[in-house]
Amino acid sequence: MPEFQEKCHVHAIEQVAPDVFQLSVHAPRISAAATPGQFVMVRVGEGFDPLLRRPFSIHQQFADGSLSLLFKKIGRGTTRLSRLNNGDVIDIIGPLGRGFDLSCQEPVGLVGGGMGIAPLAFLAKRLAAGEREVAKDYVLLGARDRHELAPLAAVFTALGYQVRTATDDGSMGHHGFIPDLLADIFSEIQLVYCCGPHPMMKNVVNTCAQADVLCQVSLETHMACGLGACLGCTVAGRDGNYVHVCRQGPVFYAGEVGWAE
Amino acid sequence: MPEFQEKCHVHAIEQVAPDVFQLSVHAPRISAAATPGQFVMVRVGEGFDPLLRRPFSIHQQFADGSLSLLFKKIGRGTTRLSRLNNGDVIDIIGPLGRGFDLSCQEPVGLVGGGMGIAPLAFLAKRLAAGEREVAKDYVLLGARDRHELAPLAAVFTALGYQVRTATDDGSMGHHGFIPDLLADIFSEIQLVYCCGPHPMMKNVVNTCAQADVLCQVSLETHMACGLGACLGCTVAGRDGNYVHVCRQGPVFYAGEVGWAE
Amino acid sequence: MGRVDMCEDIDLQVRIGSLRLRNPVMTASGTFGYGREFAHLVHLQRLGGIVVKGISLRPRPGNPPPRVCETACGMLNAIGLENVGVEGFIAKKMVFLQTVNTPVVVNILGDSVEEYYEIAHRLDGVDGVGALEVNISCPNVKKGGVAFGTVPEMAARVTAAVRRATRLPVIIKLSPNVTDIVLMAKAVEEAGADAVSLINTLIGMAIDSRTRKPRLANIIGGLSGPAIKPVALRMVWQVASAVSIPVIGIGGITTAEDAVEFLLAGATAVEVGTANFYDPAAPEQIIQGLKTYLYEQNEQSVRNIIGSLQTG
Amino acid sequence: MGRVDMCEDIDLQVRIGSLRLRNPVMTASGTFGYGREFAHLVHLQRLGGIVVKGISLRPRPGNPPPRVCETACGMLNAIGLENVGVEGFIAKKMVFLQTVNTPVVVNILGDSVEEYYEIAHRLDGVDGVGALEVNISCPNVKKGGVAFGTVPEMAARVTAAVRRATRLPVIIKLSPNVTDIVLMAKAVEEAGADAVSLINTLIGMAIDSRTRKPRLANIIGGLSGPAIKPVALRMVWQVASAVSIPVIGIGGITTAEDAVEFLLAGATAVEVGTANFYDPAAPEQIIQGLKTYLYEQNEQSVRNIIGSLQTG
Ligand SMILES: Cc1cc2nc3c(=O)[nH]c(=O)nc-3n(C[C@H](O)[C@H](O)[C@H](O)COP(=O)(O)OP(=O)(O)OC[C@H]3O[C@@H](n4cnc5c(N)ncnc54)[C@H](O)[C@@H]3O)c2cc1C
Ligand SMILES: Cc1cc2nc3c(=O)[nH]c(=O)nc-3n(C[C@H](O)[C@H](O)[C@H](O)COP(=O)(O)OP(=O)(O)OC[C@H]3O[C@@H](n4cnc5c(N)ncnc54)[C@H](O)[C@@H]3O)c2cc1C
Ligand SMILES: Cc1cc2nc3c(=O)[nH]c(=O)nc-3n(C[C@H](O)[C@H](O)[C@H](O)COP(=O)(O)O)c2cc1C
Ligand SMILES: Cc1cc2nc3c(=O)[nH]c(=O)nc-3n(C[C@H](O)[C@H](O)[C@H](O)COP(=O)(O)O)c2cc1C
Ligand code: FES
Ligand code: FES
Repeated sequence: MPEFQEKCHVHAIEQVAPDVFQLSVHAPRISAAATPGQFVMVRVGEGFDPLLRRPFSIHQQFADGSLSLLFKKIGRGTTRLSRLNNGDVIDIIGPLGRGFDLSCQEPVGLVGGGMGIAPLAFLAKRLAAGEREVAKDYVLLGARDRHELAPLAAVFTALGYQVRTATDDGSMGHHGFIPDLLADIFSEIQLVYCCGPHPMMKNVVNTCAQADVLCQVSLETHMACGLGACLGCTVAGRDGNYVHVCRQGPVFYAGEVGWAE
Repeated sequence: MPEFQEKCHVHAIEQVAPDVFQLSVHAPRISAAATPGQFVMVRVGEGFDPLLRRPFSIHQQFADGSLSLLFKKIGRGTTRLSRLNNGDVIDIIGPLGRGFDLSCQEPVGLVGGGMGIAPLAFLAKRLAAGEREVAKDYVLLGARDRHELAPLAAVFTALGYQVRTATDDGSMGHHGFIPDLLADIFSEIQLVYCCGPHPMMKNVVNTCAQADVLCQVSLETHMACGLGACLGCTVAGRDGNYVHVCRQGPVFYAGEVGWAE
Repeated sequence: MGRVDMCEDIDLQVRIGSLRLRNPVMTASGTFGYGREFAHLVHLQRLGGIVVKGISLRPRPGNPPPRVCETACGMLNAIGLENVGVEGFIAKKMVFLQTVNTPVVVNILGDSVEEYYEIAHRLDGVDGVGALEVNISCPNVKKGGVAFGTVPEMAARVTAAVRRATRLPVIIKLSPNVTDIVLMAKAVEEAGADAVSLINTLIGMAIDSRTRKPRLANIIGGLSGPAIKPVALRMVWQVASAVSIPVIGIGGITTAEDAVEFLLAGATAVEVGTANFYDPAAPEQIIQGLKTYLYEQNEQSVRNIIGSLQTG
Repeated sequence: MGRVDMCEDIDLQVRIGSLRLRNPVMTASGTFGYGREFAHLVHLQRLGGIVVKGISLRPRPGNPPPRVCETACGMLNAIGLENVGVEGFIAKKMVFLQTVNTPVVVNILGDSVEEYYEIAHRLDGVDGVGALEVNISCPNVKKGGVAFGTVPEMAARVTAAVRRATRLPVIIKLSPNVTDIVLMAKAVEEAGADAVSLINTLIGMAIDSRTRKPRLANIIGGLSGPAIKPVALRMVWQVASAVSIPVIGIGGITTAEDAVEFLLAGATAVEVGTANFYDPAAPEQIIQGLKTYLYEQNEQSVRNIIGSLQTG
């Protein structure tokens, strides 16, 4: 699969919620090759501190050669990214990794928490572009509060999905966690696409397993290269082996990886 | 002598010539305490790369609590500084070091080359603010070309000084070096204040020595602290000893330091 | 004739023992996978050489995660020498590398002198293998886990064993975690090494203050990246001044100027490591930058600048 | 009660032998002059302790310039131990320090065991001197210039001599340029050290590619700053796990989190070095940040977190 290192111009950078930013860049080759669930490695700044690139899922992909990332400011790298201005140039490598398996034609659930919603937007758009009836699919989204969730939920509603939401503070949708909403839809779907904080994904994976619904998860782990070279991005596989998230993932079927504490 | 560490707001940042910038900041305590020839240590950026502060002479000082620096973009630190925007905050320590000895009441010459002109502007203003007749003083300024020199020369002309210029390319004033112009004025002055590239200062110092004119020079050397703590900023003193530029200087009488190759 | 053309006339060839490199810029072990990982991003055939991830006799799973963390201008890794083993390497990884017209250096590691011998022996004669680089920073299990690379006699013994096992050029990769690296370099030179490469990573550690846990599951790991460049350069200079075999410089090299510093200090070639992670374009940019540097310095050949540091 | 008040109740006191510190944050030798240099910028009386620039028996002029250069997240220095000599120190520098209500640790150095003895003896009983920190990274001129700090027996001999010479607490400052720092720490513990501090600088080098000259007149110099923190932390953890005397952590400490990492690894106190240059506010910010950290971690005393790293 093709991969590119592109110096990209920033098209737009918008703060969509407190600490959450959407960054759009012109990256024609990466954009053209990307599939939902894949990620990019972004260089933050020019000096050697911070040193490593940061991994981000592709949030949206556009036919004009641009793509966008959705990220939360949590540390030094994301703080630098949040300060970018239109016209600035950033160095991005992608598209990387194995994205979602899109072969399921039956109704599916897209389940995302927090920034885990980022890759689901690209996924939702790609699914909607196909033959399927997305009105039969479900999108379950959770976040801290309505400020964070509302703008994201709108993306999916606009595509025609049935969207259900949950917030930690109850300011939008269900007051509580996403997995609480899963049981309701299990009878109507065959597969769950899931991305979010690890405890939530674990919960979703368990719930799916009990209901015998297939589940694809997109994992996060610390990455030095994103290219399969450093072997730093391991997580436990199913039977005591290790898998490399950047090449074998970031999307896995739940059964491919270990979920022990 | 008081010294302060201030988080300063950038008032203005202007490109005054190719690669030359004037940075104005609000630094009320540093500004109030500063005397001509003193310098500040500026932190460039937040991370640890680049790590050390950069030394810059105080170029202008204003009664409203601001001061300005004049710098040339030559490396990583100055490149970062050149990208500052109005309203950005930078961390500055100053005023540091021993400035010019202002006790001479006779006519003097201010001799500056390149960025060495920076401290002379502050000096010229302070001298002009005293009892003296600056119309009897001389200002000799040299730079690469008229783009770099013209805006700087204007500062001194406005203060009433007799300004003579030289440029490397002959685009303004004498086509050649500043020391060439010195002989003409030796009969009329008692002291030279000099700041510029080392070879030029050495030349000026020698010329002054031959003419028996006193000379104060402002030296540059690599500095880690600017505070007299690291002992990194040594240059050879008169008789095989070392002097510390940041505390004993940056301004010295020519005879206090060694001028050997 | 334009400047770019002038640059193209510049001779970048160097030799490490009998191994000829079209230019002195290789990629360092463990930072470039088995080459293929970078095939989309790098013109592999432009590199001076590719040093592959360290290979052991049998496959190794490596350490539990987390395995990497970022530090100031550097990173720590405790991969734990995960690799496919020498048979897996020959069967699965070498096949691709044989299609690339660039010298392949196989980095090898072992738990015992015998193991080093066996791997070296197995790789001898494998098509496309240009040299062996012997990682002696590994613990000697028979000597209570003391690293081979910290005791001159142990390092010499590994060197002699590998030397006997193969006709390939043998590069011994030195550990910087020693009091006197010159002693180590001399010991392996005497034991028959064709070249030395240095430095491997410095041993370091990082802690998450909030959880009070080490950031690496292995607690300690190897520090690499620009942070260690000054230490690497010092050691390369010391070693190059003391041995007569070629020295390969490694440690924090990102730019052509970095590479030049190592060449001036006496390195015949360099390996680019961690930089491949944050900038895969680095090795090719270094090669181009070397030409520009040599052109500006009025030198026809890179060999003219090797060891030409002015210390007078 | 507000959070700031809560923080004020937290106990930061630690002891290094018989030396009591109001908090564990000192300034490192050679990076804080003789204290006075920072008097306008720092509340000296808030510091845990001030370690002064290394003092020798007679004044030393130091090395020719250039003496410092910047590296990635660090700096190199080759000051050459310029100092006013022990008599000059007592006459000119101690006078000011006596007016500051903060423990003063005098860092000492010598060319021979005898010289260390003499300086230590001279400082014994000088008003205001709280402890001696013995820099053993210096060359032993009688042993062909091998650094005292790289040979356990030599380090032990210096320690024993200083121990005999003074009733002050004796802190031996270890060099990181060794294969096994635990060996060194144990040797000086056995020889009577009250504490060890580590690390001193790593030996490094930098070259100006354009001029082909070393960036330091001395060619090699000491690497310090955030770049070396992982190495320092690893060594502190190893040493603290192996000795029973207090360990003082040094190396790249800039923030409260950095200091906490060293405390968790087993350091009883820390010294802030190069950070004083780029941010003189660092030591005071660390002291404040330590309180906030302890408050958030629900700890009453800093002593509770010393060595509390979770490695299980
Ligand atoms: C495949 C993948 C896709 C991701 N997609 C998104 C996304 O779409 N939106 C988003 O906001 N975040 C995403 N993340 C997480 C994102 O990479 C981290 O938030 C980011 O690296 C934090 O960098 P920092 O410098 O701000 O944080 P710091 O904590 O200062 O970073 C220190 C180091 O830790 C690493 N790190 C810290 N947190 C994480 C994390 N959660 N996952 C991986 N590495 C981490 C950093 O990369 C860096 O090397 C993704 C992670 C992965 C692996
Ligand atoms: C007392 C004093 C006053 C100065 N006043 C001015 C001024 O008014 N305007 C101006 O343009 N420049 C001035 N300089 C020079 C200025 O400090 C350097 O140009 C600047 O530090 C370069 O930083 P850099 O990161 O861009 O360059 P780099 O070369 O990337 O810097 C690398 C390191 O070398 C040091 N360095 C590089 N060049 C010099 C130099 N010429 N002098 C001292 N250190 C250097 C830097 O501080 C840094 O530590 C002054 C220097 C001193 C000592
Ligand atoms: C993730 C990682 C894995 C490494 N694996 C190996 C290895 O298998 N064998 C080896 O000899 N060196 C290994 N190294 C060390 C590098 O080859 C190199 O010596 C070191 O990183 C210093 O160079 P750098 O600063 O350019 O990275 C590894 C380094 C890193 C960062
Ligand atoms: C400019 C400079 C001078 C130093 N002088 C001494 C010294 O005289 N004696 C000593 O024991 N250590 C000296 N050191 C070492 C520091 O005390 C400290 O051990 C080292 O810099 C690591 O800490 P840091 O990374 O916080 O700077 C010096 C360090 C620097 C940067
Ligand atoms: S991030 Fe380097 S191998 Fe996966
Ligand atoms: S710059 Fe540190 S003592 Fe002068």
